[in-house]
Amino acid sequence: MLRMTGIGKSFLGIRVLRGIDLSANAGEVHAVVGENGAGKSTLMKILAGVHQPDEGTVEIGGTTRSFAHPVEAQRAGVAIIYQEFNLLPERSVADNVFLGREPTRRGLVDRAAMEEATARLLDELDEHGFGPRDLVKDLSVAQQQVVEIVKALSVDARIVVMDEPTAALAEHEVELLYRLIRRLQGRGIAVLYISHRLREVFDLADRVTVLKDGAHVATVPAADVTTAELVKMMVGRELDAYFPPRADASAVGEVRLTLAQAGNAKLDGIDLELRAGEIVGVAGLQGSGRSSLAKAIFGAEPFTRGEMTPVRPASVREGVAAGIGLVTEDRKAEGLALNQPVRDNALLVARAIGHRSRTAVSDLLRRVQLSPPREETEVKYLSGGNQQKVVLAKWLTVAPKVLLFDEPTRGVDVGAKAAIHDLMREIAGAGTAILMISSELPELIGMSDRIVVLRDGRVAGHLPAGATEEAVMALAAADEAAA
Amino acid sequence: SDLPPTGASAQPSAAPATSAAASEAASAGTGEQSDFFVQADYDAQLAMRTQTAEGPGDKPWEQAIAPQMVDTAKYKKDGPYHLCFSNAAVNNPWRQVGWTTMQEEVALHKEIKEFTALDAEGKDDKQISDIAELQSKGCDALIISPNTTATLTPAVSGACPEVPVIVFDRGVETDCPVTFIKPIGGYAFGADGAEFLIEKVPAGGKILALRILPGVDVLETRWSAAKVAFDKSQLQVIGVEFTDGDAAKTKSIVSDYIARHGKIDGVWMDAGATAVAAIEAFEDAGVPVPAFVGEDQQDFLQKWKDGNLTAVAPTYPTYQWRTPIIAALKILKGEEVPKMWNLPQPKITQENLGTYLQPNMPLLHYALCGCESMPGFPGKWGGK
Amino acid sequence: MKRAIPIFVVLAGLLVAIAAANPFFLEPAGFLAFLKRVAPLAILAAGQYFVIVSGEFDLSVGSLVTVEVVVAARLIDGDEAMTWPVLALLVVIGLLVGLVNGLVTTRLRVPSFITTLGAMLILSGAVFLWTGGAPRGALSQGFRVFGREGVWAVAILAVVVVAAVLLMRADFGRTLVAAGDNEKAARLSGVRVDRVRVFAFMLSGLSAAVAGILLGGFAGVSAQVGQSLEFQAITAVVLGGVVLGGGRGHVVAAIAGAFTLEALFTLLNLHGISGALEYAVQGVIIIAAVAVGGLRLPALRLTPSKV
Amino acid sequence: MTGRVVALVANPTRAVYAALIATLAIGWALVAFDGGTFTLNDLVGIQQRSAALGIVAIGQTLAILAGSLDLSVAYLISLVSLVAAETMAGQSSNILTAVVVALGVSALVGLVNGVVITKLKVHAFIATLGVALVIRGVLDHLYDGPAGRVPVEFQQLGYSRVGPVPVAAILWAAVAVGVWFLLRRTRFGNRVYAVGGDVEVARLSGVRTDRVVIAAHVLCSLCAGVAGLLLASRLGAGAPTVGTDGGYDLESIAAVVLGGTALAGGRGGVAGTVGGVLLLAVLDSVFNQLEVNSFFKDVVRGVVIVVAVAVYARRTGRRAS
Ligand SMILES: Nc1ncnc2c1ncn2[C@@H]1O[C@H](COP(=O)(O)OP(=O)(O)OP(=O)(O)O)[C@@H](O)[C@H]1O
Ligand SMILES: Nc1ncnc2c1ncn2[C@@H]1O[C@H](COP(=O)(O)OP(=O)(O)OP(=O)(O)O)[C@@H](O)[C@H]1O
Ligand SMILES: [Mg+2]
Ligand SMILES: [Mg+2]
Repeated sequence: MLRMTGIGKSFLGIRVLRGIDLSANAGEVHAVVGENGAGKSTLMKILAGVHQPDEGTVEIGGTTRSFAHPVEAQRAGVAIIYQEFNLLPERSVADNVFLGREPTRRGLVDRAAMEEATARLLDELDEHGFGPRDLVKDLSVAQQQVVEIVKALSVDARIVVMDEPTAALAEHEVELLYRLIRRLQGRGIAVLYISHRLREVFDLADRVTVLKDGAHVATVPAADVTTAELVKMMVGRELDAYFPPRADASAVGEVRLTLAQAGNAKLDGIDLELRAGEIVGVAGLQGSGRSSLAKAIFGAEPFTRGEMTPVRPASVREGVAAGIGLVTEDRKAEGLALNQPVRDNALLVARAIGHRSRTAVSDLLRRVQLSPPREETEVKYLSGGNQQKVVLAKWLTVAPKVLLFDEPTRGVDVGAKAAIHDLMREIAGAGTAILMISSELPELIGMSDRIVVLRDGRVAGHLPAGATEEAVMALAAADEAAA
Repeated sequence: SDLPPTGASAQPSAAPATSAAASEAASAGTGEQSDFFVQADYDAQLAMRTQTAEGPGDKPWEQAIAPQMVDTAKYKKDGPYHLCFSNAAVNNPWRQVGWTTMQEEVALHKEIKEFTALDAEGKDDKQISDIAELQSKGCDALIISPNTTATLTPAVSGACPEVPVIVFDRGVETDCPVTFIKPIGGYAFGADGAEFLIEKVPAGGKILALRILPGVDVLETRWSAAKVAFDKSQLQVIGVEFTDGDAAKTKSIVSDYIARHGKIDGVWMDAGATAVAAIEAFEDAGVPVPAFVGEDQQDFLQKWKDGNLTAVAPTYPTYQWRTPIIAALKILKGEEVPKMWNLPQPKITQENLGTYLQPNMPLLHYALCGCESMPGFPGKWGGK
Repeated sequence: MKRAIPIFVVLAGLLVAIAAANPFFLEPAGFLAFLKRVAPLAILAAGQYFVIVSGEFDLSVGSLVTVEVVVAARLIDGDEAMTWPVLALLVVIGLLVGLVNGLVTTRLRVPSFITTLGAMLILSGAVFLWTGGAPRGALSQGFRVFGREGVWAVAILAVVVVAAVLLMRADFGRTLVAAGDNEKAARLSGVRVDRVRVFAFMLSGLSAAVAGILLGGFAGVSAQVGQSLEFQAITAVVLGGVVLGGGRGHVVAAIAGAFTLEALFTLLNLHGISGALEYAVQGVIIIAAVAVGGLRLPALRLTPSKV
Repeated sequence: MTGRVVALVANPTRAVYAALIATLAIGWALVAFDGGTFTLNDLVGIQQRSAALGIVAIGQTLAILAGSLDLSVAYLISLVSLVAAETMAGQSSNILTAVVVALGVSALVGLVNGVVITKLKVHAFIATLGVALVIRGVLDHLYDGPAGRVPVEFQQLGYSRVGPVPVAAILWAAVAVGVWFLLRRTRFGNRVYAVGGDVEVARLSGVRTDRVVIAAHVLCSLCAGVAGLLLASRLGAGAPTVGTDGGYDLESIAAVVLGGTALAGGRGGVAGTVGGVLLLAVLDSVFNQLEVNSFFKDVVRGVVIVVAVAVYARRTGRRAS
C-alpha cells in the first residue's frame, strides 16, 4: 500500500531525516516511535504533502507520487490527524470536516449534504455531544479531537496517519479510538500511529518502526519486542529506574499552601494542603477541572470563594509574587516565547517581577540538563523535551515555594521524561511544594507522594502513594459508573 | 496662494526628499512649455495688468477689469434671500482666510436670511453630491468654488438651469454660470515675479524656481508665464523643483542648492507659503538672501521688512471671496454683472509694503483679504 | 541582530553611492546636514519600533507631529518666555496620546491599527477645529534652535539612540519583546503585558513629540509637517528587518532603516529621479527589501495580537 | 434592559444596523431641531454618496476576511478613472473597450498584490503600500491633471436614476449581493473564511491558500476598479487624485471594521460592511445638513470607529474568557 524509501529532509541546513524507509500494508497498524525531535512528525508531514523531501521517494499503491501541496496527498488517499490541533474555531463542525473538499451542487456548496455526512460520521463514532452545526470554539478539547478524527475519516482514505491522537484524550476516550482504529483496519486501511505512550503501541500495532535522531533504527513486529527493548532502541541506552524514589516522611516540611472550600466558576469546595518537599498528584478525567485548579491557585483564573492561605492571588502577578509557579500544559502556546533565545526565556519570570538574582542562568541550564546548553539558541529550534526544560529553568530562576506542573511530560520522549522526573524530585527535595497534573496514570502514580482525584470540579477523594490505577479510575469516574 | 487639493493625510509617504541636483530637464533649461499654456489667455492676462479697473477705487473686490456686462433681469426676485455655497475645501490658510472673509461679508447684508454652505473636504465626488444636494434646499443663488476644473463641469452644468450660479476662484469648462469671478490670473502672477527677478538680478544670474506640484491649472499657468519671461532673459534657471508645499522639503531643497551652487541670485516661487522656509535656508547657510518672489502672506511680508530684503509679492487676493456674495445679491436684484468678473490683482512691492503689512496678524494671514474695515476685524481672522 | 546585517550593508552601499555622486556629503557640514535631516524620522522609527516589536501598530504619529507643531505655534505665539513651558507641554501631550492609544488598545481590546487610525482622525480634526483650519501663531527662536541647528538635532538623535538601546536591554525591553512574541506565555510568566504595551505607545507618542519639536524647529509652522510620517516610520522599521506582528527585530536596525530610507531619497534625487518616478522606485525597493529579508521565514499573520 | 442591549450588540452586524437606525433617528431629530428637514432627496443623496466607498469597501471586506488588507485601492481608483476616461476619449463607441481595459488593469494590480503577499511573503501592509507607491509614481509620471473624457452615455452611470434610486446605488447593491453570494454559497467563500481564520489550518486541510489570497486580492482590486469607473462617470473625466482625495484606502478599511468584520480575518461579512458604509454616509449627510465643520466631523468619525470596535471587542472578549 505505502512504501517510503530513502527519505531525507533538512530545515535551514539542519538534517532532520536521512535515509528513512517505511512501509505499511493494507489493514495494518504501523506504529512509529522515537524521542522528541526524532523526526516522526516531519516524516508524516512529508507523506501528507506538507513538506517536500530533499531525497527519497513515496510510493502509494505501486505508483510513485510527489506531493507539492497537502491537497494532492488527500487526493491520493492520505488522511492525517496532526499532532497540533488543526481546526477553525469560528467555523462549524461540518465546515471544518469538509474544509477544502466541500461537496457542491451546480457549482454551489451543498451545505445540507455536508451536514448530513458529518452527522453520519459522528453517529458512527458514538458522539452525540455536539452536532455538525456547532462552532468548534464551543467544543471541549476532547470533542475537538473527535472532529479531527471525523475530518480524517471523511476523506475516502487508504492511509490514515494519526500523530499522537491520544495526547488530549482521557482513558475512556482512548478506548473509543481503539475501536475505531480496529474498524479502519477491518476496511483494509493502513494506519500509521504515532505515540509516546508505549502501552498504546503494544495494544494496537502490528509493526513498530523506531526512529532516532532522524535515522531509521529498526522495524519490528510488535509482538517480537518488549517495552524495555523498544525503549532501548529509542534512547540508545537502558533506563534503569522509571521513577525516582519518593520523598520519605521526614523530608516533608512546613505547609506551603492551604485551600479550604475554595471555588470559582469551574471549581467548588476544594480542600487541599501542599507541603514543602512533597509531590501531590492530581488525577481526573478530561474536563474534571485539573487545569482549572492549577490556574486558580496560580492566580490566572482566581478562586472567587473560600480560603486560600497564606495568600489568595487575584492575578498571575500576585501568584508569582507569592512564590507560585505554573508549568503550563501547552508549552508552545503558553509557556515560551519561541523566537527568543533560551536565555531570555529562562529569565522571563525574573525580569517580569524584577527579581534580582539572574547571574546563574548558565548554572541553571546545566542543572536542568539542557543539552547542549546554548543560551543564544532560539527556543523554537529546540526539541520538545528541551523546550520543557527551558520552561522549568524559567521558574527555577525565582526559586518558587510552590510549583504547579500541568502535564509536564505531554509529548515528551522517554529520555527527556526521565530527566524531568528526576528534576521534579530534586526540586521537591530542595523544599518546594509540587502539584502535578498528569493524564498518564503510571506516571502520576509513580511520581506522587499522594494523589487528589477531581471529578466535576470537586475533590472526589484522596489516595496515598502507590495507589492502583483501578483505585484512581474508580474515584475519577464514579459518577459515570453510578449513572 | 490657493494651494491645490492635497490628499488626505493618509497618503502613503510623501517623502521629505532632498535634492542636490536639478532634475535633468531643469538643468538643461526651463524645459518644454506645458500643455496648460494657452497663448490667448496669456496675452489677455498680461494686458489686463495695465488696464484700469472699473468700480469703487477703495473696494477692489467690487472692481472689474474690462467687464462685459450681462443682463440678470430674469433672476430678479424679492428678498430676503437664501444663498448657498459649495466650497471645495477649507484645508489651507488661503482658503481659511477667504472663507472667514466670505462669512463676514454675508453678515454685512441683512437681506440674506439664510446662508447654507457645504464643505467638500477636497473631494470632487463629494462636491458633486453637495451641489446636487444644495439644489434641493431652495437656494436663491448658488455659489461654487470648484475643487477641480474639468471634473466639476458636469455638476455645474446640471445646476445652471435650476438656479443662478456664481463660480469663483477656479473655473469650469462651461459658460453657463451667470458670472465667473477671479483675479486676473496665474499668468499675471507668474510674470510679475519673473519680471521682478529679471529686473533685479544681473545678467547670467542663477535662478532657482520652486513649484508646489505639477498638474494644477492655477499653478501651471504661473510657471508657464514665468518660463516665457525667463527664456527671453539673460538669467539662468538652475533648477525647477517641486516642494509639495512642504516647508521642511522646501528648506532641504534650497539648502542643497546652496551647498551645490554656492551662490544663488534669485528665487522664484509659484506660491509663497513656503517662502520663509526658503529664506531661512539662506540664513542658516550664512549667505545673503537673494532677490525673492513670495506672496502676500504675513510671515513673508514681516520677514521682508525685518530683513530688508529685495523682494516682490504677487498676489492672488483673498478678497475675491467677498465678491460672490455681492454678485449674488446684484443678480437677485436684477442688476447687471460682468460675465467674466476680472478682479484687480495688485502686487506688493518695496514701495507699498508698509500699507499691506498689518501688525499683529497671524503668520499665515493673507494681507489682501480686503477685510480691514469689516466689523469682525481683526479678531475673526485670528489677529489681535 | 543577525537579521539586521543586510540593512547595514544596504545602508553602507547607499552612503558610498551618495558620496560618489556628491563629494560634499563627505565633508563634516554635508554629513551633519544629512544627520539633521534624518533625525526626526530616525526618532520616529525608534518610537514606532517599540510599538511594532510589542505586536502593535501606531498610525497616529503623523497626525501627532502635526498637532505638536500647531499647538506649539498657537501657544508660544512668538513669545520667548513660553518656550520651555510649551516644550514641557508637548512632551506631556505626546505621552498622553500614547497613553490613550495604549489603554484603548489593551483595555478595550481594539486592534491598534483601528485605535491609532481613529486617533489619527481625531487628532488632526481636533487641532484644526481648535485653530480654525490652519495653524496660527508663531514659534519662538528658542524653540526653533533644536531643529534649526544641526548640532542639537544630532545630539538629540544620539540621546534617543542610546536611550532606546538601554531600554531594550533593560527588563522592560526584554519583556516587551516577549509580549510581542507570545502574549499568553508572557502573561503567564507574570509579565504585565498591558502595562509594557501602554508604555511602548507612550514612547511612540514621546518620539512624535520630539520629532515634532525638531521638524517645527527646522522649517517653522506648517499644516503638512506630519503628513504621511506614520507610513514612513513603519516602512523604516520594517526595512530594518523588524517583523510586523511583533517579537522580532532590533531597535538599532529600525533606526538604520530610517537612515536607509532617507539615504535612498537623497540618492534618487542626486540621480535626478525626483518627483514622479521616485515613488515608484521607493515602492519597488520597499517590497524587494522585505521580500528578501522575509523569504526564509514563514509568512506572518497581519494582525499582531490575536487574543 | 442591559441584557437586551447586550443581546443586541452581541452580533456586530446587528449592532451596526442598530447604530445606523439610531443615527438616522437622532440625525433626523437634530436636523429638525436645527430647522431643516430630512427629505427623500437626502436619502437619495446618501445612497449616491455611499456608492463609491461602498463598492471599494465590499472589495476590502474580501481582502480583510482572507486575513490580508489592501492599502493600494485609493491610487488604483485614480489610475482606473484615468485609464477609462482616456480610452473612452469622449466616444460612446469606446465604452466597452474602456471598461474591459480598466478592469483588466485592476485585476492585474490585484494579481500583483496577491502574488507579492503570498509568493514573496511580504506582509500585506507593506506589500500593498509598496504597490500603492508604484501606482502613485506611474500616475505622477504620466498625468498632471484630469485627463480623458467620458461620453454622456457613460455619465448616466453616475447621474441617472431608476425611479428615486440612483443607478450608482443599484451598481453598489449588485456588487454587494454578488460578493455576499460568493462568500456564502461557493467553495471560494468558504475558503476565504478558512484562510482568514488560520492559514496553516487551511493549508493543511488541503486548501490552496495562496490562490485564495490572490483571488481575494484580484476581486478587491476589481471592486476598486468598478469604483474608479463610477467616479470617472461622475467626474466626466479621469483624475489622478480622485482616489486619494476620497481617502478610499483607510476609509474603506474603517467601514469594514465598523461593520464588524475582524481585522484579523475569518470573521464578519458583506452585510456588516454595507451597514458600516451606510452609517458613515448617514453621519456625513447629517453633518452636511447641520453644516458641521469638517474637522469636527473627523473627530466624530474617529470616535465612532474606535467605540464601535471596542464594543465588538467586549463581546468577543467575554466569550473568550
Ligand atoms: N518547519 C521546521 N523548521 C525547522 N525545523 C523543524 C521544522 N519542523 C521540525 N523541525 C525540526 O525537525 C526535528 C524533527 O521534528 P519532528 O517534529 O518531526 O519530531 P517528532 O519526532 O515529531 O517529535 P515530537 O515527539 O516532539 O513530536 C526537530 O528538531 C524539529 O525542531
Ligand atoms: N461542558 C463543558 N462546557 C464547556 N467547557 C467545558 C465543558 N467541559 C469541559 N470543559 C472545558 O474543560 C475545562 C474544565 O477543566 P480543565 O480544563 O481544568 O480540565 P482538565 O481536567 O485539566 O482537562 P485537560 O486534561 O484538558 O487539562 C473548562 O475550562 C472548559 O474549557
Ligand atoms: Mg511530532
Ligand atoms: Mg488540563
